[in-house]
Amino acid sequence: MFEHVHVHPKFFYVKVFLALIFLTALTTAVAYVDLGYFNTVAALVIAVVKASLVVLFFMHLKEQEGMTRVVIVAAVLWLAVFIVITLSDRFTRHWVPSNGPWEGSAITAPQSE
Amino acid sequence: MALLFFPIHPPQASSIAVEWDYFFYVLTAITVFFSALIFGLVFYFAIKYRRKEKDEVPPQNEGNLPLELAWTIIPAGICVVLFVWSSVLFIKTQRPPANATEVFVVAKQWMWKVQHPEGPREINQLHVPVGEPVKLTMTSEDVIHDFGVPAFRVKKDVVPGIYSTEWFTPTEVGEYHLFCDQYCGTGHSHMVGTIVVMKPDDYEHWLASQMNVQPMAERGQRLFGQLGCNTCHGEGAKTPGPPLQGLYGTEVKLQNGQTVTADDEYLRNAVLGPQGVAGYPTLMPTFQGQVNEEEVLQLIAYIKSLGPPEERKVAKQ
Amino acid sequence: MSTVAVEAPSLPEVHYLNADYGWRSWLFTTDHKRIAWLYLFSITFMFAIGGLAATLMRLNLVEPSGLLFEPASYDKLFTAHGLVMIFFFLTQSIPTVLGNFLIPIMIGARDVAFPKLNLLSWYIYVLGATIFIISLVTGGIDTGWTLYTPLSTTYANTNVLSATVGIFITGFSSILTGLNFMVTIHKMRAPGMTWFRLPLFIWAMYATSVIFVLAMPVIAITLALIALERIWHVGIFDPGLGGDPILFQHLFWFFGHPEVYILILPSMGVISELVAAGCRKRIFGYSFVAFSSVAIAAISFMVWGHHMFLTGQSVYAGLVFSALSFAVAIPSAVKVFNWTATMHKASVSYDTPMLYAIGFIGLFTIGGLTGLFLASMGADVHLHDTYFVVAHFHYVMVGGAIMGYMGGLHLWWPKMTGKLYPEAWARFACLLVFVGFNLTFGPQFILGYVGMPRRYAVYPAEFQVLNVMSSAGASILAVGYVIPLIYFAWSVFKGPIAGPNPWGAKGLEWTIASPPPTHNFHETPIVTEEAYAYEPEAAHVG
Amino acid sequence: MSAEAQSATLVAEQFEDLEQQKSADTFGMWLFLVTEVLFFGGLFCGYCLYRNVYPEAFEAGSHLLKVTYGAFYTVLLICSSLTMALGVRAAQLRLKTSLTVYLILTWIMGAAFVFIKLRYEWYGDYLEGLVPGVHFAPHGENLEIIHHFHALLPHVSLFFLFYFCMTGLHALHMVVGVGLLTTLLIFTQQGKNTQGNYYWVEMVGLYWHFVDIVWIFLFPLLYLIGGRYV
Ligand code: HEA
Ligand code: HEA
Ligand code: HEC
Ligand code: CUA
Ligand SMILES: [Cu+2]
Repeated sequence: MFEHVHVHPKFFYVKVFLALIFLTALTTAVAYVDLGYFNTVAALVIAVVKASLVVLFFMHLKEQEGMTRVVIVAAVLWLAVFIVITLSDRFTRHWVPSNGPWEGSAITAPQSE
Repeated sequence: MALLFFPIHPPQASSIAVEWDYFFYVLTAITVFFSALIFGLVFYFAIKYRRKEKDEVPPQNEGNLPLELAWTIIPAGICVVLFVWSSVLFIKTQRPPANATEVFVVAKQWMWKVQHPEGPREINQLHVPVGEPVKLTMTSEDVIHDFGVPAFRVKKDVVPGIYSTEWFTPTEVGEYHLFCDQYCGTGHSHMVGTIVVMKPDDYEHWLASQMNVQPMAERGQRLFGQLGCNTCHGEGAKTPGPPLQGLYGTEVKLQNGQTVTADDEYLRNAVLGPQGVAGYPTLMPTFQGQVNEEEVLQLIAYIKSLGPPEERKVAKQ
Repeated sequence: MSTVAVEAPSLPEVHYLNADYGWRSWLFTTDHKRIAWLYLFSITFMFAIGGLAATLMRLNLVEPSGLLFEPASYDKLFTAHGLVMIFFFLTQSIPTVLGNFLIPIMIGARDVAFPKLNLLSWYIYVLGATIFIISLVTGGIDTGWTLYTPLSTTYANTNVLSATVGIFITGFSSILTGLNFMVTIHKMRAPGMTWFRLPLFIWAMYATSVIFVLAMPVIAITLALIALERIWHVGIFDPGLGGDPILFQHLFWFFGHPEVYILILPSMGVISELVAAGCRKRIFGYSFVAFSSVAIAAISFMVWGHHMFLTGQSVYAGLVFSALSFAVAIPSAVKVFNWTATMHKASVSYDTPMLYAIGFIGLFTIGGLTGLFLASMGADVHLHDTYFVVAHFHYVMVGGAIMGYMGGLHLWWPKMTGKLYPEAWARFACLLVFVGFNLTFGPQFILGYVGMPRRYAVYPAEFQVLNVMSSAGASILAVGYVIPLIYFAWSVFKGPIAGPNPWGAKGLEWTIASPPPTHNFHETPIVTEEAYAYEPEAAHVG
Repeated sequence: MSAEAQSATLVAEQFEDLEQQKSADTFGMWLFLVTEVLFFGGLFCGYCLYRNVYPEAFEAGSHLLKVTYGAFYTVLLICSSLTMALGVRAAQLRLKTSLTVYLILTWIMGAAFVFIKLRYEWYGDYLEGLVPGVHFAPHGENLEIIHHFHALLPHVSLFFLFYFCMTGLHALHMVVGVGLLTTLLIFTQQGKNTQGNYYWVEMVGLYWHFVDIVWIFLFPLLYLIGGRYV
C-alpha cells in the first residue's frame, strides 16, 4: 500500500523554492519603490502568493482530500472575518448615524452646538 | 402595583422610556406567545401521546418540508421587524438633539463627578430640569464604568480615553437611581447616585444657590494660564503654536495629510499631547499626568468658548 | 419481540470497568470510556465549587446591605462562580463525559482517533484546574469572568495572573479534545455509517469541536496578552499609552460568543437523542436539525459584538452584529420546532431523561427568546448588564445546557454503569430542578427590567423581595442537584441491573452490552440503516 | 517479517489499518495548524488595528528594524523549507541517508535562525532600548527617525510590542520545531521513518512549513512597512 504514494521529482521542489526566493527578492525590492498606499497591498499580495506556494506544493495541499482544504479555507476565512469586523468597528466609531427616512428629514452633519 | 410586594417596572421618567417600554412589551408578548406555544404543545403531546405499552413503537415520519419552511420563515420575518424597530430606537438613543444642555461626567473608582458648564459641580448627584434634553459627555479616569439610569432607560459605558455621550429628556419630576452598570472593582455596587429632576424654576433656584460657581470655561481659562499654555498659544507667543480661536468644529489638516474634525475628543488628545498639526513643529509637550480628566474638560470648554468656527476660517484666508 | 423479555438481564462477565484494576489502570488508561469517568469526577468537583459560590452569593443577596460578605469577597465569589462554571465545568461537561463515552460507540469505532492525546487532554485539564483552584484559595480573583481591561490588567490587585494561567492551560485541553473528536468523526466511522446516518448527537459534537478548534486559541492568546500587560505594563489595552481597551473586548467576545454555543450545542445534540429515545421516533426533519447545528456554529463567529453595543462600539458595527444575532436565532428556532414536532403522534415516555428533555425545550425557548431582547440594540440600552442578562444566560445555560447534560447522564447512566437508578427519586429531583430553577431565575428577569445591575454586592432596598424569592429558589435548585449525586452513587453499588437496552432505544450504543467491553464492539459493526430507524412493533426492552 | 505483519505492528489498536491511521494523523495535524492560525490570529488582529490607528508610529518602528535581518531570515527559512520538503520525499522513497542529511540541514538552519534572532537581533534591539516594558528608550539616530515620522514614543512602543510578541511566538515555534527535528533524527537513525511510515516526517514537515508561512507574513508586515525610500 505504501507504493501508491505520489512522489514528486526533486526538481519540482526546487522550482517552488526558486519561485519563493524570487518573490522574496521582489517584495524587498518593491519596498524601496514609493507606491504610497500600494506598498502595503503589494507586500500582502506577494506574501499571499508565497504562502500559497508553500501550502500547495511543499505541504501538498493539492493532494489532500477535500475536507482538509475546506478546513484550511474556513480557518483563513474566520480570521479574516475577525480582523475585518474588529477594524470596521474602530474606524466607524465616529460616524454619527444620519437621520433616517423615518424621521422625515434629510441627512444632518455631526452634532455641533 | 401596590398589590404586589415588589416593583414590576421602573419609573417611566424620560421621553424615550415610553417608546422603550412599548417595544419591550411587544418583545415580551412575542416571548410569552412562543413560550406558551412551545410549552403548551410539548405538554399536550406528552399527555396525549404518552406511552401506553412498554414496547410500543409509534408510526414514523420523515418530516415535512412546508412545515420546515414555515417555521423558518415566520421567525425570520419577526426577527426582521424586531431588528428594524430596535435599531431605529437605538439610533435615537445615540443621537442627542442639537439643543441639548451639556453636562460633563467624569467617572473614577468609585464615584461620579459631574460638572455643569455654568459651574456647579456635584458628586454622585445630577440635577437636571424637567422637560429639557440633556446631553452627557462622559469619560473615565481609570477603568470602564457605565452610567445607567433605569428610570430613563438609558445606559452607556464610560471608557477611559474616550468621550462617550448619552442623552435623555426627563419628563417627570422626582429622584431616580443612578447606577454604575459596568463592573469596575470593589466599590462597583457603591458607585450609585441620584438623578434629581426638578421643575425649571426649582432648577434655576438650585443653580443660583450653588456656592463658588465659576463657569467651566473660566476655570479652563485660569488653567490655561497656570499650565503655561498661553506661552505658545497666546497672542504674540514666542514659540508658535496654532491659534486656538474658533478651532472647535473646524477641519484640521495634519502633517500626515489626513484631516480630522476638531471635536471634543480631538481636543482632548491635542491637550494631552501633540497631534502633528500641519504647518507647526511637533513641539507641544505632553500634559498627560499633569491634568486630570476634569481639568481637560475645563480646558476644552475654554477652547470652545474662544469663538465660533466661522471667524477662524475668515482669519485663515 | 412483542412480549417483555422474561429472563432477568445480567451484567456481562468482562467489561471496561472490571477489565483491569488498580489506580494505574485508571490514571494511565487510554480507554475513552474510562477517560469519560475521569472527567466526570473532576467536573463534578468543579461544579460543586461553582455551585457553592453561587449558594453563598444568593445567601448574601438576601439582605440589601449584604448578609455575609464585604463587596470585595462577593466580587471574588461571582468571578470564581462564572469562571469555574464556564471554563471548568460546562465547557467540558457534555463533550468530555458523554462525548468521550459515546462518540466512538455511536460511530462504531473502537476508540477515538488519538487515545493518548485524549488522556493528555485530561491531564492538561487537571493541571489548569489545579492552578486555578490554587489561585482561588490563595486570594481569589475579582475581575468578573469577562476579565475586562483595564480593570484586569492595571487596577485589580488579586490573583489575575495565576488564574489566567490556569484558564490558558485548560484551553489547550479543549483544543485537543475538539481536534480529537473532529478527526474521530471524520475518520473512524464504521463501514456504512454515512454522514446522514449519524445520530444527531454526533452532528452537534462535530459543530462543537469546530468551535473548540477555532475559538479556543483566540482566548489563549488573549489571556497571554493580559498576562503580558500585567507583568510589563506595555500598554496594549491602556488608553494612557495609546492602547484601546475595547480591543480586548473584541478579542474576548470573538471567543466568548462562540463559547456560549460550545455550551449549548452539545446539549442540543443530547436533546435530539433524548427526544428520539423518549418518543421512539425518528427526529422530525433530521437534516434540518443536523444542518442547523452547523449553521449555528458558523454564524456564532460573527455576532460577538452584541455584548458590546454600549461600549462605544461603532453604531454601524452594532447594526451588523445585531442583525446577525437575530439570524442565529433562526436555526435555534428550527431545532425547537422540530423537537416539538417529533413528539406529535409519538409514544412519549415519562422516564427521567424525557422529562429533562421537555424541561429543556421549554426553558431554552424562554432563554433564547430573552436573548432576542438583548440582541435588539434598542432594548439592550436598558437591559445591558442588569439581572435581565443574568436571567437570560442562566435560562440557556442552566435551564438549557445543564438540563441537557443531566438528561443525557440519566439516559446513558445504565450504559455507563450497567445499573439502573431509582426512577422515582430521579423524577422527583427533576421536578425540583424545574421548579427551583424557575423560582431562582424567573424573578431575575423582573429585577433586570426594574433596573438592578449585575455584580452588585449591595442593592437598593426595593429589590429585596425579588432577591429573596430568587435565593429561595436557589436553595430548592441546590437540593435538586444534590439528590442525583446521591442516587447515582447508590445505583453503582445497589442499583438493579440494566441490561443492554433498558429504554428500547435505537442506536449502536444500545446494541452492545452495558457496560460495554473495552473495545466496544467484538467486531466492527456494519451500518445499514439510518439513525433512529424505529420499526413499529420491534422495540426490544431489556 | 512479512509486509502484512510489519504494518500490523505500526497500526494503533483503535485503527483498522495503516491507511486509516495515516489519514487520521494527517488530518489531525492540519487541524492543529488551524488552531495555530487562530492563535497567531489574535496578534495579527491587534497588529492590524494599531497599524491603522497609528500608521506613522508603525512606519517609524519598522524603520528601526534592519531589513537585512528580515530578508536573511526569510531566505534561511525558505531554504529550510526546501530541505524539509526534500526530506519528506526521501522518507517516501525510504532513503535513510539522504533523509538524515536533509533533516540535519533543516535542523542547522532552524537553530541558526533562533540563535541569530536572539543573540544578535534581539540583543541589539535591547541595547538600542527598543524593548517595551523592559527597556524602552530609543535614542540617537533611532529617535531622529521617530521624530522624522512624527510618531509618538508610546505608539512606537506598541509597534515594538507586536514585533516582539509576533516574532517571539514565532521563535518559540521554531524552537519546538527544532526539538521535533531532533526526535525525527533519532527515529531515523533507528530506521523508523524509512520503512513506509514516512508520515511522521511529513507531519513535522507540515508544521515546519506552517512556521515558515507565518514568517512569510511577518517579514513584510514588520520589516517593510511604508516603503524604504526615506
Ligand atoms: C448557552 C449559552 C447561551 C446561548 C445559547 C445564548 C443564546 C443567545 N444569546 Fe446569550 N448570553 C450568554 C449565553 C448564551 N446565550 C451569556 C453567558 C451571556 C452573558 C455574558 C456576560 O456578559 O457575562 C449572554 C449575553 C447575551 C447578550 C449580551 C447582553 C448584554 O450584555 O447586554 C446578547 C445580546 O444580543 C445575547 C443574545 C443571545 C441570542 C440572540 C441568543 C440566541 O442564540 C437564542 C436563540 C434561541 C431562540 C430564539 C429560542 C427558540 C426559538 C423559538 C422557540 C421560536 C421563536 C423564535 C423567534 C420568534 C425568532 N446573549
Ligand atoms: C454554566 C454556568 C453556570 C451555572 C450552572 C450557574 C449556576 C447558578 N448561578 Fe450563575 N453565573 C454564571 C454561570 C453559571 N451559573 C456566569 C457566567 C455568571 C456571571 C459571572 C460574572 O458576572 O462574572 C453567573 C452569575 C450569577 C449570578 C449573578 C451575580 C451577580 O451578577 O452579582 C447569580 C445570582 O444569583 C448566579 C446564581 C446562580 C445559581 C443560584 C446557580 C445554581 O444553578 C447553582 C446550583 C448548583 C449547586 C447549588 C451545586 C450543586 C451541589 C453539588 C454538586 C454538590 C454539593 C457539594 C458537595 C457535596 C461537595 N450566577
Ligand atoms: C511649548 C509650546 C506649547 C505649549 C506650552 C502648549 N502647546 Fe498646544 N500646541 C503647540 C504646538 C507647536 C501645536 C501644534 C503642533 C502639534 O499639535 O503637533 C499645538 C497644538 C495644540 C492644539 C491643537 C490645535 C489645532 O490647531 O489643532 C491644542 C487644542 C492645544 N495645542 C492646546 C494646548 C493647551 C490646552 C495647552 C496647555 C495645557 C497647550 N496647548 C500648551 C505648542 C504648545
Ligand atoms: Cu463604576 Cu461599576
Ligand atoms: Cu453572545
